[in-house]
Amino acid sequence: MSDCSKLTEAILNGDAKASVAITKEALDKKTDPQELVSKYMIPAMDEMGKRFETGDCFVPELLISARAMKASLELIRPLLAARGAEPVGRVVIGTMKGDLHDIGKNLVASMLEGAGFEVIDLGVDVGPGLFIAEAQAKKADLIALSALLTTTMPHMRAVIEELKKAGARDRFKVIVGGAPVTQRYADEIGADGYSDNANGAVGLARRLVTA
Amino acid sequence: MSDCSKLTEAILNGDAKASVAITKEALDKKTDPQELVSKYMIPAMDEMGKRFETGDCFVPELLISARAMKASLELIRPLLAARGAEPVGRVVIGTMKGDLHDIGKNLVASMLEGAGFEVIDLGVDVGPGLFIAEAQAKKADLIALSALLTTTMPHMRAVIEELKKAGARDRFKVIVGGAPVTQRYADEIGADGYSDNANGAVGLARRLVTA
Amino acid sequence: MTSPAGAPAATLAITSLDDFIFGRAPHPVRCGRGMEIGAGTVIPEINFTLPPIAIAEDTWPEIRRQYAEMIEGVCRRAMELEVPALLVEFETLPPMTENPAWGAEICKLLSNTLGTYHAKHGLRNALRLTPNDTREFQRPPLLRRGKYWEGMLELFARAAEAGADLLAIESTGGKEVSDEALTSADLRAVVFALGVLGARDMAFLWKQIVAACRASGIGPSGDTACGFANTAMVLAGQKFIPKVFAAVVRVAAVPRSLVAYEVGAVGPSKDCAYEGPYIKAIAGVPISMEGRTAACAHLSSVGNISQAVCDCWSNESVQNVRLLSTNAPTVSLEQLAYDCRLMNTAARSAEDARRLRDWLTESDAPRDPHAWVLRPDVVLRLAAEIMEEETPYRRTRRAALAALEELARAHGAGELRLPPQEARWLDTLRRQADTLPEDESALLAEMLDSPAASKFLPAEYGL
Amino acid sequence: MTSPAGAPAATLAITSLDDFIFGRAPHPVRCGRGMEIGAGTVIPEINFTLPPIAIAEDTWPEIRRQYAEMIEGVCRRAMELEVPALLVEFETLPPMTENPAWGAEICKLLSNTLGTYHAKHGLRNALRLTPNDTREFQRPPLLRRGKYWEGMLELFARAAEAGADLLAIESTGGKEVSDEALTSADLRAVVFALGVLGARDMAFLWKQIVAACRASGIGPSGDTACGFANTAMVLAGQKFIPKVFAAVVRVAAVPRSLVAYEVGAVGPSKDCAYEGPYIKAIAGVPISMEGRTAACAHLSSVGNISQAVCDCWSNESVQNVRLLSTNAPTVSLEQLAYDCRLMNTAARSAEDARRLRDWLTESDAPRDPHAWVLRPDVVLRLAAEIMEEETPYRRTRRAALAALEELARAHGAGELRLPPQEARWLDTLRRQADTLPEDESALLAEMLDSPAASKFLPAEYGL
Ligand SMILES: [Zn+2]
Ligand SMILES: [Zn+2]
Ligand SMILES: [Zn+2]
Repeated sequence: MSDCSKLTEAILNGDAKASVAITKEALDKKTDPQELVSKYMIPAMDEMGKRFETGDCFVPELLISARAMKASLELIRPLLAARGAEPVGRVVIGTMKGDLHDIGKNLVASMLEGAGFEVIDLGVDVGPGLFIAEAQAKKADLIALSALLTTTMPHMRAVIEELKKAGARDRFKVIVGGAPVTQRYADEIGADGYSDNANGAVGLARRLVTA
Repeated sequence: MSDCSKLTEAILNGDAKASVAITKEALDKKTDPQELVSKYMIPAMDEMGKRFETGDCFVPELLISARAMKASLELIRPLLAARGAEPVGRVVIGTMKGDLHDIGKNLVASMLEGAGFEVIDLGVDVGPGLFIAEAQAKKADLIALSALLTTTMPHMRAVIEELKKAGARDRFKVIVGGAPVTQRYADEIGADGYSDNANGAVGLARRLVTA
Repeated sequence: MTSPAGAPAATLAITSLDDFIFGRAPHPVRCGRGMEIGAGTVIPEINFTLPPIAIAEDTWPEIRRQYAEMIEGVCRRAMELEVPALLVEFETLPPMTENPAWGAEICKLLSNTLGTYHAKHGLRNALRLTPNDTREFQRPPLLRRGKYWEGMLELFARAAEAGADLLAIESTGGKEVSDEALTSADLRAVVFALGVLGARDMAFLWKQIVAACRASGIGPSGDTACGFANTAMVLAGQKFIPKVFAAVVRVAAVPRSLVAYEVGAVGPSKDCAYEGPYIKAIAGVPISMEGRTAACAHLSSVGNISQAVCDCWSNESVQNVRLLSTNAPTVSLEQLAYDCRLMNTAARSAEDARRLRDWLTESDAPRDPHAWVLRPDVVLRLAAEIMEEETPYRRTRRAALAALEELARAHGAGELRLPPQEARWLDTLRRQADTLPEDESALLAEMLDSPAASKFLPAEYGL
Repeated sequence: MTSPAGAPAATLAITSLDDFIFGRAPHPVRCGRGMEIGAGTVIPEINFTLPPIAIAEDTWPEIRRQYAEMIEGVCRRAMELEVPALLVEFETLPPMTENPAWGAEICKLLSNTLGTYHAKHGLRNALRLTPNDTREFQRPPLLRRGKYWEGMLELFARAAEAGADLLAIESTGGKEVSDEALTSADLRAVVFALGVLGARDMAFLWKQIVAACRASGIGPSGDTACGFANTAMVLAGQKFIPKVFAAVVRVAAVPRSLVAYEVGAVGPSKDCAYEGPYIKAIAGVPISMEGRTAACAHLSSVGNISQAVCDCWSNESVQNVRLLSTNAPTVSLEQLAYDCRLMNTAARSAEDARRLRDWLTESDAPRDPHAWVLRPDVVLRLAAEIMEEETPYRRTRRAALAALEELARAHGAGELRLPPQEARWLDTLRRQADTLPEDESALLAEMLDSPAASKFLPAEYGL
């Protein structure tokens, strides 16, 4: 099993080729796929998250690590699925109706994928109906809403209100973010969580799906 | 009656001695006291208000004119009262509980007096209960609330709410002012009017008592 | 500040550091009611916007009330503070570009108040209308057709009638490729987005804007790399991407922004175009800049240096929220007015203007790579290098290479302080830049064969 | 700027215009964590406050959260912007002085964060605590007894334990007479309120503050004529009273403010003490000033000149409201930080510091009488005149006369522009001032026999 520690290293270095090779080899040796994920891959992404927090690395480095992790996960997921295992969580994400900004949303989506979430990205300018329909169709755990304009923030409240009307409010956790959004606004509209940065959003999503 | 136009001039010049002398003389000649007020005194204060608006005079000049007017009014009021005539209106005024500022409030009070209102000044740091009790006791038409601190603004809402509880909301017009107060805040708490300056407050009070 | 090394190319409108100062541009712009920009006086430019509110039929009266309150407060204070002139920017909100009648209505409202203040109080002023580039509402964007494009065209055409004196835009062609390139620090894709896609869209879009302005007698003012280099700057400010990368993106954005002026824009550039000093040096047009006064809109690492050679000085944008004193737009106006007073007082002597410029420069430059590339001497040097090339792509590539070299030099010489995690990116980026082909078509072919190809429609760029 | 005419009196701490610059005071103040004020570097001073919220048990957690958010945002940005040091002022809200435990709790919260940022990130800083002068809650005020006075005393005593490094106040003794005198432009009553009542209360109050500070090892910093001269300035800004009157009140407020330093205050003066330059010239203590950066708290006609000789540069106060970028306190901090950068860059050469000072001065002075009396050369001249007198009353009277003469001279010489409705007040005020008795007891007797006598309690002034 000592070879598997190289998997951690490959992900830290963002070396997708090495990550995939080591994963293949480990699976060939019948290593438990769940163990690969929880013991070697998630800790690698946690370490990258820490480096990012302290300013020792940047998002581009986070992203290539996440891509390496994702490449390995593509080998592992079918095995987990065959066992009936689920991803860490499933997230429907998008930018609010009327809002053209997607950098923040894309960042959160990538980092959630890197953390083992299945991400359904609805893009920009998404109306409340589509968020809810997709969340129901894909059996999502979380709905993640992004707004970069103060004028589109009110649509966040609309999503939560529509969920209530549909009697589906407690089937999904709703998290919100974006430059003009604040914790207070999140509380006011009854969202389940708020983060002011992409890395924080991943921690938030994890806490909410395990809560 | 041409002598009475000197009354207007005396008030414009803030010459209380002259104003009183002319008033006495006119009353001795049995001039109608109501006519003295409406034809010569109020127009003088209106002219001063206009000069103030255009920046051609300042509050100190307004105040000495108001004092001249008041001195004449003191001769006239008993005559009007004997006839059963009422003042233009009766105002209870004060600064909100917790608020130490009274310059703005004093200014409004003086200018209301100059415009012929009877003013009951409750001073600073006044709680909602006192505003309502005094307004009821003195049969006021208007309650004028002043706040200079954002932290004491919420007491304005309290006055209106207490009035409602006491079933007396429609017996008084409530007007609000002070640096942090806005038209929107006035609308929000259901006040009858707002002005951002003392001169405007007089016009507002007039409109409300004649409405 | 020493003079730039080497002789600047003859193509620059400003070749001497002595002539590169605030308030004065080689080609001043007359506009609006008695206003001249770049003729020796720095002019405040104010931009304000709504607090959170839905834009709809039923909120429209409140929206009108808000704009009326903002323009009245700003004009009154501008008059009281005796500003030399006032430039007001009305940046529409997206629904006002999609529905041009709404945008035109607010524009007219603002223009009427400005007209009154000029007639009654002699306040010189002009109104700049900035419609949104709504084309990026759909991905991949349609840049030359479709409802968004038509809404924009209509608002351009109605601008003059609605009382605008200047037309501007924050255009976005190429942003669909740049966005992801920025978060990945993919310099290759950024250069492609700016130098190949962005530059082509600018040429197309600005020919239309210039035609619309000429038809109606108003001024085609300017554009910005906001969607590209400001996005990078903000991401770097949040420590998401390296600051040195954002600084290189800034310089690489110059050739794209320049296209607007090559096809007829006359300035002032948009306030948020921090590449403005390059534009002024190359094209000679007056520029609008923002810095510490725009902290209400975004924090900045170039709060002082951005002012060094500005012709208009702006707050970027502020919402109509209430502060202890009064509404935030009036507060912003006051801050801009006092800053302009100081600059214009110093500018009574050209030598003093240069002194103030140099203090503004020195106060920021050693601390931050983005500030470093805005140093007036660096600007003249890099602008000259950029203009040695002929095409937007080759200029963009050259800009990236020259910026990287300058940053490495300044860091090596101890003039620019960089923490180690920043410094190591200079090498990473240099390796990326060195592989950029000299030939544009080679990069295009490569990109069309990459995953980025799914993000844009070549035909929308005439490709 | 030319040198002041006539030799300044020997009693001034600063006698030469050359030595009268920002960032440097004859008697610097060391305080807090590694901070020195007036030793050559201008330091940003930030003050923030709550948005509208009731202060009560049930809102207390939210209030704590707000202050924690504000201090964290401010410290982080101060660190990122590499400020030379950071002075934070915590001005309590009245319920926090009436209930000193509340004031102390917030003070401690702020101090803890400041301590952390110093220990972890090396951010030099200090915390100034400014309790309210709640004595004016009742009229006529009890100044030396009663529950308000006791609450203040308790907060003074707890300041050090609560983490304050400096203690300040905006004291109000005499305001009960001054308020009406201001709206009536009654210079006689203003001089009485400042020179007779105010000065006596200052001596009493500041002996207590100095004693409390000495007992606990913190710094007795300063006071302000906020309740007097700023009230006048704001009323004049709203065109309620003549600007020339407010300018005279400013100079007349100097002797009262000076008393604090005569009985042991060491500076920095309070930011809103626009008479600060006089205090610096006379007492040599460092001063805090506010100007265009305080537009969030009130608009101003002295936005630049107020900065000319400051040692700390402040925003006065800003509420914790959200702007497009981030919370308003962080925005204010950023603006202060960049302004200080510019000043400190210029101050690398004393000659350049004087240049910047003079531009700041010239940019405002000719437009406004309040600005005029803040001209460094005028300050030195009038300060010398004031200090020719021995008692606070005689100094106050002299200050009013000297200010009137200077304004009339400057207006007559065409150096100061005044509209006619302002200019005619110079004569009106001069006639008032000329009748001020030389003998304080004559004025006192007169006032005790006037309607003003009902407003104050002589015993509370030791009369
Ligand atoms: Zn922009
Ligand atoms: Zn903008
Ligand atoms: Zn104050």
